Order: sequence, then C-alpha cells, then structure tokens
Amino acid sequence: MSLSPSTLKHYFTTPEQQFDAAKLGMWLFLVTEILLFSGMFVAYAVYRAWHPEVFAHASELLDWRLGGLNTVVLLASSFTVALSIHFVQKGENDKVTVLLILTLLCAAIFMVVKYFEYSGKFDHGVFPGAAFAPHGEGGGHDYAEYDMPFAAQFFSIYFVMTGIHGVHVLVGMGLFAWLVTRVIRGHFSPEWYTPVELTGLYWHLVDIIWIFLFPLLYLI
Amino acid sequence: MNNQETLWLPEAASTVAGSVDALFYFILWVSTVLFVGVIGAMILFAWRYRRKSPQDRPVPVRENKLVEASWIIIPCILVAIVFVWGFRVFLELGVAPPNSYEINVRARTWSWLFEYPNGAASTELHVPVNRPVKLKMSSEDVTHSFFVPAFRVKQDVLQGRYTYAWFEATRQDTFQVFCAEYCGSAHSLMVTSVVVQSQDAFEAWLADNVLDESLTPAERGERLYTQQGCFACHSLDGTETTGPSFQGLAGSVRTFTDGTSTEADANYLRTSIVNPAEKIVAGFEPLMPGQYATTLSAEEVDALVAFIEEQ
Amino acid sequence: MSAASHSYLQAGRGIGSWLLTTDHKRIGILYAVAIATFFLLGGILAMLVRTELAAPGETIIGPDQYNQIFTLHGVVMVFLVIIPAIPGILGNFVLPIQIGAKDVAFPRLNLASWYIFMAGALMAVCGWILVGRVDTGWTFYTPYSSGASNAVLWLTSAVFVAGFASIFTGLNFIVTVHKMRAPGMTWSRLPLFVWAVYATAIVQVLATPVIGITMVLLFLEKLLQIGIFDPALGGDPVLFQHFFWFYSHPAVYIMILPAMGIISDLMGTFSRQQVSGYTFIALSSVAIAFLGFLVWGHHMFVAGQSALSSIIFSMLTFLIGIPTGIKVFNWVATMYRGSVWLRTPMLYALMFLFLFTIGGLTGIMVGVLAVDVHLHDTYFVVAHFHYVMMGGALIGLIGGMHYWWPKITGRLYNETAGRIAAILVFVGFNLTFFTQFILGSQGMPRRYHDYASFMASYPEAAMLNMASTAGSYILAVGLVMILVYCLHSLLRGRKAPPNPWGACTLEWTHTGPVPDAHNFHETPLVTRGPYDFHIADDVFGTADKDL
Amino acid sequence: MAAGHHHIIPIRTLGFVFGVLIMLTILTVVTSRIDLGVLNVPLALAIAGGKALLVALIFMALKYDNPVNALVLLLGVVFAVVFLTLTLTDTELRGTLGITESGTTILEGGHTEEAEQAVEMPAPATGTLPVANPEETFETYCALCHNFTGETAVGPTLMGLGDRQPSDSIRASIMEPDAVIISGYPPQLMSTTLNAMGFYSKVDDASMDTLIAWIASQ
Repeated sequence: MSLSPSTLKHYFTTPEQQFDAAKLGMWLFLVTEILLFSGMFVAYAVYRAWHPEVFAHASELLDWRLGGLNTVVLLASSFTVALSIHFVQKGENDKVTVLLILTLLCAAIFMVVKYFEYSGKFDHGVFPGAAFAPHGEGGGHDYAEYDMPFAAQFFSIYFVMTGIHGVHVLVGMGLFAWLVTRVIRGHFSPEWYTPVELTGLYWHLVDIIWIFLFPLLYLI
Repeated sequence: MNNQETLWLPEAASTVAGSVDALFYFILWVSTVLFVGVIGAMILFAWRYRRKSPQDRPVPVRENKLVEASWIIIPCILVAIVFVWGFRVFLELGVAPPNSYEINVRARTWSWLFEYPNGAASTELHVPVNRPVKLKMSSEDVTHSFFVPAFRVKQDVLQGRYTYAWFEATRQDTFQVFCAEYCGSAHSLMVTSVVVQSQDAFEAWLADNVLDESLTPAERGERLYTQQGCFACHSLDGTETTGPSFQGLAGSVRTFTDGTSTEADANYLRTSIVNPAEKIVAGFEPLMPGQYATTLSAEEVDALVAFIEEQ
Repeated sequence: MSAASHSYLQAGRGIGSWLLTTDHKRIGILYAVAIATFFLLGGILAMLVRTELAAPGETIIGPDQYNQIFTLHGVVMVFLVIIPAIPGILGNFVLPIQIGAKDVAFPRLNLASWYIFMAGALMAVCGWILVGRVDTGWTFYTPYSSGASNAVLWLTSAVFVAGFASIFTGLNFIVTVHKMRAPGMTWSRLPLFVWAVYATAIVQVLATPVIGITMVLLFLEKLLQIGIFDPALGGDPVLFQHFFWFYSHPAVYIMILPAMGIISDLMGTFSRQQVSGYTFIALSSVAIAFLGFLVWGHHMFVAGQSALSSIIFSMLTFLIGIPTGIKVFNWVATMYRGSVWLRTPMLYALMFLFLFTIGGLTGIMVGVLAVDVHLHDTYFVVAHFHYVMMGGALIGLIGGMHYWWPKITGRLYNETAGRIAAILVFVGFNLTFFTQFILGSQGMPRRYHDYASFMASYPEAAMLNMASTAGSYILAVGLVMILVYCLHSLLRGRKAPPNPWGACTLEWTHTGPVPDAHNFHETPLVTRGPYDFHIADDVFGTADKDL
Repeated sequence: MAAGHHHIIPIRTLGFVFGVLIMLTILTVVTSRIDLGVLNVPLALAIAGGKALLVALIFMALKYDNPVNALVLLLGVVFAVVFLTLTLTDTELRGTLGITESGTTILEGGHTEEAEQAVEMPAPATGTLPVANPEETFETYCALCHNFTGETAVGPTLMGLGDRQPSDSIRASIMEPDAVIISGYPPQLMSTTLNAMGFYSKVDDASMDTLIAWIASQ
C-alpha cells in the first residue's frame, strides 16, 4: 500500500519511518513539557516542605469537589481521545469526529469550571503575588483567616501551575478543533493519521500533569 | 606559615589560609605536570609523525589496554585525593570554634556595617589577633558576598537569612574586604578594611567606638558619613563617582537636570538628604535611596549637614 | 559528475529562496550569518569591557554603562552565540550528510527554529535599544534582577523564546540520528561529531525547558511579586540559583560537547588515523551529557546552600572530570604513529587541546570545595570559563569552520593567512586570559568596573590588566583577519576539490565539491567506519594534491 | 505499511482502564478525607503515579510501542526527580557546620533562621494616643510615608486600603510591618521608625481601632 506523494516526504524512505520519526519527535517534546512543569513542582515541594501547616491550611480553600469534577472530566476526555485513535485506525471516521467533538466539549467544561474557581478566588482577594489580600466570607470559609505569611506563596504556585496547565488545555482545544475540520474533510485514513496520534499523546500528557496537580493542590 | 605574597596567592594571614594554600599548590603542581605531559606529547607527536608526503599510509595502532587503563586509574586516584583533601579543609573553613568572638555584619548597597557585642558599630571591621572571630551576616537588600583574600574567606550575604563565616587572623595588619557578589552600580566600590589589632588595642578601640554624646555635630556627621555608607557614592576628595563629591559642595552653585540652579546652602543640603529625588544635579542619576527622612533623626541630619559644610 | 549544476547553492535564487528554505544546509548558513553578526556584537562589547579595564578608575565608560555592557556581552555570547553556534551552523550543515540522510527529520521545524532564534535575538537586542538596558549580569540573580528595571522582563522573555529554538534543534537532531541513518550506518559507524551533537541534543531537550520556567517565574516575580525568589516577599534567592544553574550548567555541555566532536573528527582526519578509543569517546559524550545534570550546585559553594549539597555536588563534579580527561588523552594518542598534517584546521585542533586542558585543569581547582571558597567570583573563574567557552567551544567552532569551509562554499581559503591568524588568536587569547588567572587567585573580584581598591593590596593588578587588554586587541586582530580572508575566499578563492583533506566521512566521499540540494545522487551504502583510513584508499586520490 | 503495523487497542481494554482511573480518583479523594499522618502525601502521590502509569502505558500505548519512546519518557521523569532531590538536599538541610560533643556535624538547624530575624514584637503599653482624634495620630506617625492620594511615597499609598484589606490585616501591617513587605519598599524601616517615635509604647486597643477605622474610611 502506498501513500500519496503529499504525505510521504521525499527525505523519508518508508511511511513507517516517517510515522516513527514524528512520534519520537512528539515524545521528546512531551519530555520538555515534563521538565517545564518540573520547575513548578520543585518550587511547590520546597515551599511545602518549609511551611507544611500553611500549605495544608491554604489548600482547604480550594474546593476538592470542583477539582475532582475536573479530574473526571479530563480522564473522560483522555478516554475519548484514546477511542478516537482506535476508530481512526479502523477507518471509522464518523465516530472519530464525534469522539473528538466530545473531547473538545470535556476540555471546555474543564475551562468553565476553572473559570468559576478562579473568579470565586478573585472575588475574595485571593490573587497571585503582592495583590494577595483575602477578605470576606463564602463557601463556609472566612477568607481573612487565610491571610497568613506564606499563604501567598501557596496561591502564587497554585495560580502559576494551574494557569500554565490551563494554557495547555486551551492549546489542546485549538488542536482538536483543527483536527475535527480535517477529519470531516477526509484527510485521515488507517494509513495516515499522524496528527491525531500526536495530538492524542499531547492531550494525555496534559491529563497526566493534572493527575498530579489535583492531589497536590486540592487534597493534601 | 607562609606570609609571603607569591605569584599566585596573596599573603596569608589566617589560620586556615595555610591549609587552603597547601591544597592550591598541590593541585597547581599536579596540573602543571599533567599539562606539560599532555602538551609535550602532543608537540612531540605532531613533530615526530608529521606528514612527509601525501602518500603516507600510517598503519593502524593496536590499542594498548595497559596505557588506557593507566590513564583512567591515575586521574581517578588524583581526583579522589583532591576531593577528600578539599572536603577536610572545607570543614575547617566551615566550623567556627565554639569560643569564637561574634560580630554582626550588615551588608547593603554599597557599604558594610559591623556591630560588636558591646554596642559599638563601625564600617571598618576591627578584630583581635589570634582569636577566632565568627561573623553573623545578613543583607538589607540584594545579595552581597564577604571576601577577604588574605584570610581565604568568602561567603555570600543574603537578605532574610543569616549566613556565617569565621577566621582567626594571625598577623596585626590591615587587610582588604571586598564584595564578591555583583550588587549594582558601585559594586567595585563596596570595599572596606579589616584591621587586626592586639587584644588590648582592640578593646580600647571598642570602648572608644561606643556612641557617645561628647562629639561636635560635625564629628558626629563624619561618623554617620561612614556608618550610613554615604562614602560609597560621595567622595571627600572631589572625585565624582555615583553621586557628587562633598568637597567644596557647600556654598557652590548647583545646576539641576531641569536646567534650574541654586546655591547649596544648608537648606538645600537638608532637602537633598531627606528628599533626594526632588532635585537631581545635572550629570547624575536619581539613585540615592529615599528613606533617610525616616531613618535619620533630625539631629543626625543636622550633624551630616554640619559635616558636609566643613568639606 | 556534473555536481556543480545541482549544487545546493544554485538550487534557488534570490533572498526568498534562502529565507523560506527547508534545506538543512541553507539553514546552517542562515545560522552562520546570524551568529557571526552576534559574535561581532559580543566581541565589540568585550573590547569595551577590556578597554575600560585597561587602567584603574573610570577610563572610557561609567559604572552603570560598564555593568550594562558586560551583561549584554554575557547574554549575547552565551545565548546567541556559543549555545546555538555549533549545532546551528555545523550540526545543521554536516550532521544529516554525515549519516547519509537527505535532510533532517523535520525540515520545516528546522526553519522555524531559526526564526524563533532570530525572534529571541531581536527581542534581546531591540529591547536593549527601545525598552531599556539591563545590568543584572547574564545570571539574572534575584533579588537584584527582580528589583531592577523593567527591561529585565524583555530580556528574560528573549531568553525564553531563544530557548525554544534550542529545544527544537535538539529534538530534530535526536530524531534524525535515530530514524534517518543510511543503510549500513550503524551506531558504531557514526562519526564522533554526530555522537557529540546527539549527546548535545539530549541536553538541549532535557535542560532548556527549565530555563524556560525559570524565566517565566522571574517574569511573574517582577510583574506580580509572587514571592518565590525575592527574599523581601518571603522567597528564596538561593532557590533561584538552583533553577538557573540546573539549566546553565548543562548548557556548558551544550557549548563544549559539539566542539569535542569537531576535534575528534579533525584529529582522525589530519592524523589519517583511527581515532583512539572511539567507543569511549562516543559513549563518554553521552555520559557527560547525563552527568552534566548532576553538578550544578558547584556554582553555589559560597551561595548559602547546605554544606551537604556542596559536598555532594563537589564529588559529582569530579566524576565528570574523568571522562573529559580521558578524551584529551585519546586525542593526543590519535596522533601517535599517524601522519599528522598541520593545516589550519589541525592547528586549531591542537590549540583546542592546549587551551581546553588549561580550562579543564583549572576546572578541577574551582571544583575543590575549600579552594573554590577563595577563587569563587574572582577573575580566576572568569579566566577558567573563557578558557573552556572560548578556548574550547569557539576555537572548536573556528577549527570546524576551516575544516568544512571548502564543502560549504566550494572554495579554498589562503592557507598562509589562516596560519598567521591562528598564531595571533593563540597568542592574544593566552595573553588576555592567563593574566586573569593570576589576578583572580590574588583575589580580584569579577564584575568590577574599577579595580583601584584592589590595587591597594596588589599593585601589579594595573600591569596585568593592561597586559590582558593588550592581549584582547591581538585576539581581535586575529579574529578580524579570519573574517577578511574568508570573505576573500568567498569572492576570489580557488575552487575546492570534493575531498581536499582526504577525509573518510560521507560528506567528503559521497558528495560533489558542494553537496547537491538533496545531498546525494543516490542513498549511500555505508561499508566502513568514519576513520577507517587503512581500508579507504579511494579517499587519498583527491587529497592534498595541489593544495 | 498498513494499519497492521500499528497495534489497535481494543475498546474493552480502553474502557477497563478508564474505569480503573475513575476508581483511583475516588480512592484518592476518600483517603485524603482521612488523616493518615505521614502517609497522606506518599499515598496520594502513589495513587497519582499509578494513574499516570496507566495513562502512559495504555492510552499513550507505550506498552505496545517502540521501547525508545518509553526510554525518552523515563529520562524526562528521572531528570525531573534529580532536579527535585538535589534541590531538596539544599533547602531541607540548610544550616551551618557545627561542632558538637560527638564531633563535627554537617548540619545544624533547618530553615528556621528567618524566625530569628523577624523583628521582635514591642511590648504592649498603656495608651496615651488620642482615642478621639485618629487624624492627629496619622499626621504625627504615618503621614511622613503614607498618603491617600495614590502617589508612591516612602511607603505604599493607602488609597482605597479599606476596600482591599480587612481591618485585621491592616492591624497586622501596623503592628508587625515586616511580616509582609511589598516589593520595592525597604524592610524594617517602618518598625524602626515607629519604635523610635515611641508609637508602640503609646498605642492601645481603643486608639488602634479608631485609627484603623479612620484609615479604612479614607
């Protein structure tokens, strides 16, 4: 079976070689993402180890129900992506379209929940950095109680970590939207579906990062 | 003990300097031998086996396992020696004897302040000879580094944390203290001296430097000039550095960046201390910190003005 | 073979065919032009620094300008010259041909890397002109940097952006080496330059993201005061140093490893001899790449990190010294009973050995805990890293450029001029930097605008600094001379034969004087190792006949 | 080439993994509601690690893939862990080398020295500040550095402070100025100045309340 000349680049000898190269490249890129986040995990670990009580206390302000909901939503989106690859390998592109749209929907739910979480914090003066000045009451919390030294560090780290993660979710949404248009135009086949595979890998990594963020920020 | 300045190292004037120097010279000589060996072989081969004709066909050399093993094992042994030796001297450098005399060090851009247990304070470090001295150091702003080459002592000084250094001076003399961590405009002027004195002279000096009320305002101003670090930016000899020199300042006509000018009377001098950003003399940057309105008392400002007027 | 008509240089005309090219060779040349420009800029800044230091007191520039200039010198030389230079120029040009590939695995990404690099570079330079000058030093230590002018935001963004170029280049090379090797090109037949660039690529991919996040956090520290690095807000300045050096120490290996690869190739070719300890040199490149991640704390022995950390980092530092030392022994051993041809590239290889050995041995000195306490942050360190970065990485690059110049341009340069320039560079370099070892061990702190205070205890400082400045002028003359005869060679140089040095690797044996647009007429079948001169009589035919 | 070269993971496997991931999520939430002491963090991390491994092996198909890809991922994780561990050997074990009776110890104390440097709280004293006239108190003690006009002065402006901060934190900022210092302002300046002016020895709860209320109302 051969590919159209437009998908097999002249500098590769076989489509297999081209696919493997793209995939290895993607894995290397994912590793750079892991190391990018590792800096924030190190900052988190250092400050948590220095001020364990403050971090434990401050994390109570984050709603584990919303965090848990978002975890489930992201896991579900990972599942739909994995399924979409299953079906693209079988050539059932209608199902792929539906699954990718479902994924996009999950990602959108994730961002909406995040929006409510962020705005709920901002309303009570929980900002990253110098603007941190918690006040008022809500959700069973007396926010002023959280105005203690180094609570600002917890929320700075929280906002930076979830913020950068959120940017990755947004990028992923853009990629899925682009994929949907390409599936509809019939660009993919069991012989060539590299963009779906690579975007899937990216999305799973975004999921894995959240799998760690959830317990570290919301639970413990 | 080696007190002689050499090509490589400055004179050694502390108890640990000897240990550091011995290690330094050990590495230097081993390195020299290795360097001469490697480069000697390189030059020898380059000459001995130079290409004589384009038709040269060298025969492949069989690898000699013994030679290869030796150039793995010998460096391993050497670095093991050097590491363990360096580690032991590092402990010596890091552990202050329990009976050390403790001095507080405060660093700020761009001056040092040393505070002694009896309440004396100075910008030059005075220490007794042959007695371990422990420095408890902190910075009021950016990171600095306390460095006395003659003592082989260096330690960064941080804001929000104490760091420590210790030394035992072995010779009565004056040595230089540098700031070794880059800290801005006048980094290279953040220099002071450490004066090593006999125990008696040191105690006499300590007693003298407890703040007392008997000084004239200008004398108090002179002390503030050093204690507050004014000297870092304002010279007394006419050299223009970060800020204008105090020499002949009082009474002269000052021209400002906005083009206006005025005569430097006492009121002008006072304003320039408590609100330095108000008028900037042409040719200078607005760099002077603005906190003196609150950190200096009214009397202290008066004393400084009196001191500047005398220059 | 009518190769000239298919040469990659003639594959397209006009500026557009260069700026939109995906040909790895042309991208290599784009890097070469850009980096040469930045090197010139960095060099001019270095001359300003040295001129200011020619005499104590204020000579030509004030303290603030001095601080801004050495900062820009550091940023330009580190991020815009040495880190991208060898992978960007020679890695791009040579690596795919050396493994028998038609191009890198992701040619468009390769071009994108160059644009990202240029975007970062322009942000740094334009920010300097339009936004404001930064005087933090290239290390951006907090809290000085978080309190400094807002131009720091621009510069950290520039470093962040340029970092991505480095990541994408590294990623591209790793995939290329893994997936694009020609038939018969086994791992044990890879030229040592390929091994070195491959090891470098691993470091680029693993370390660079961390400088990215460091710059993001520093940016937020300034913008929002998030209190991670600024002690006034409860942050920790030493933590910043950990973040910074977790990248910047491995970055040293990004700079030096590819130069080591070039030296290996030069030693083999110009000795016409199997490179001694091939396997060791190949694997030690990878080992050094990994070990390079474990030693960053040796920049922080006096910074206020825990004593235990200092001890661990010092020990690991020596682990990395050993493979480095063995490489040096192997290079020297390669000449043993070879046929050593002292052409300009080989002169640079020998110069590299001389300078890098000094750089390495003084590295042992500053790696020793107790001795480093005295030497840290003095001119000794300045001299040490210039011996490694310039004496190692840049001399390696210059040697490599001379070696591959005929392949890149199809022309020869004037050998006599090349040798004279090499001597000037050698003399100038040692005069500039060896004096600084003495200044440093005598205690002269680095980043000093004015050493008048230091002269109070060491009057010879004036003479040594003057000598160092004089050396830098000689060095500059040597470097300018190289530029001049290279330009002359471009315009008037004699046509080069396909394999002027009698080398054994594919770029010399399987391409025309200038490679084709797609490198090879047909995919090469590799049947021998990169330095198997004893079974490669074919390569001697064209070698040094009429050079 | 063809689809045959790529392993197609059965829907059942994917569904099973998804189910396990949801179960593990519930498990980590449930266990986090129970206090297990020192086990809290390791358990949460272990569960997260298990989930991540499942995603990597099955969803990302590493189990069926070229081992080089798995090696790449492993390298990334290993170096992230190296970064974390070696940094923690510093931050967790800071202190000075010290001599004890049992010989030289490498370490002494942890990251506790910040506390030493905190400015001591001045002893509470009898109030002589005018309770009825907070404006006068402000003029005497505060106006040198703070204003309500929004301009940057020696200290930060207090314009709109009442809307931004509750009275408790305004109180804390006055009584313990060095606990939180806004970047760009000199630490210890306010505590030293107020001490020198005798503010802390004159203030009492009543005058403090009126002062804070007055500041918040501006």
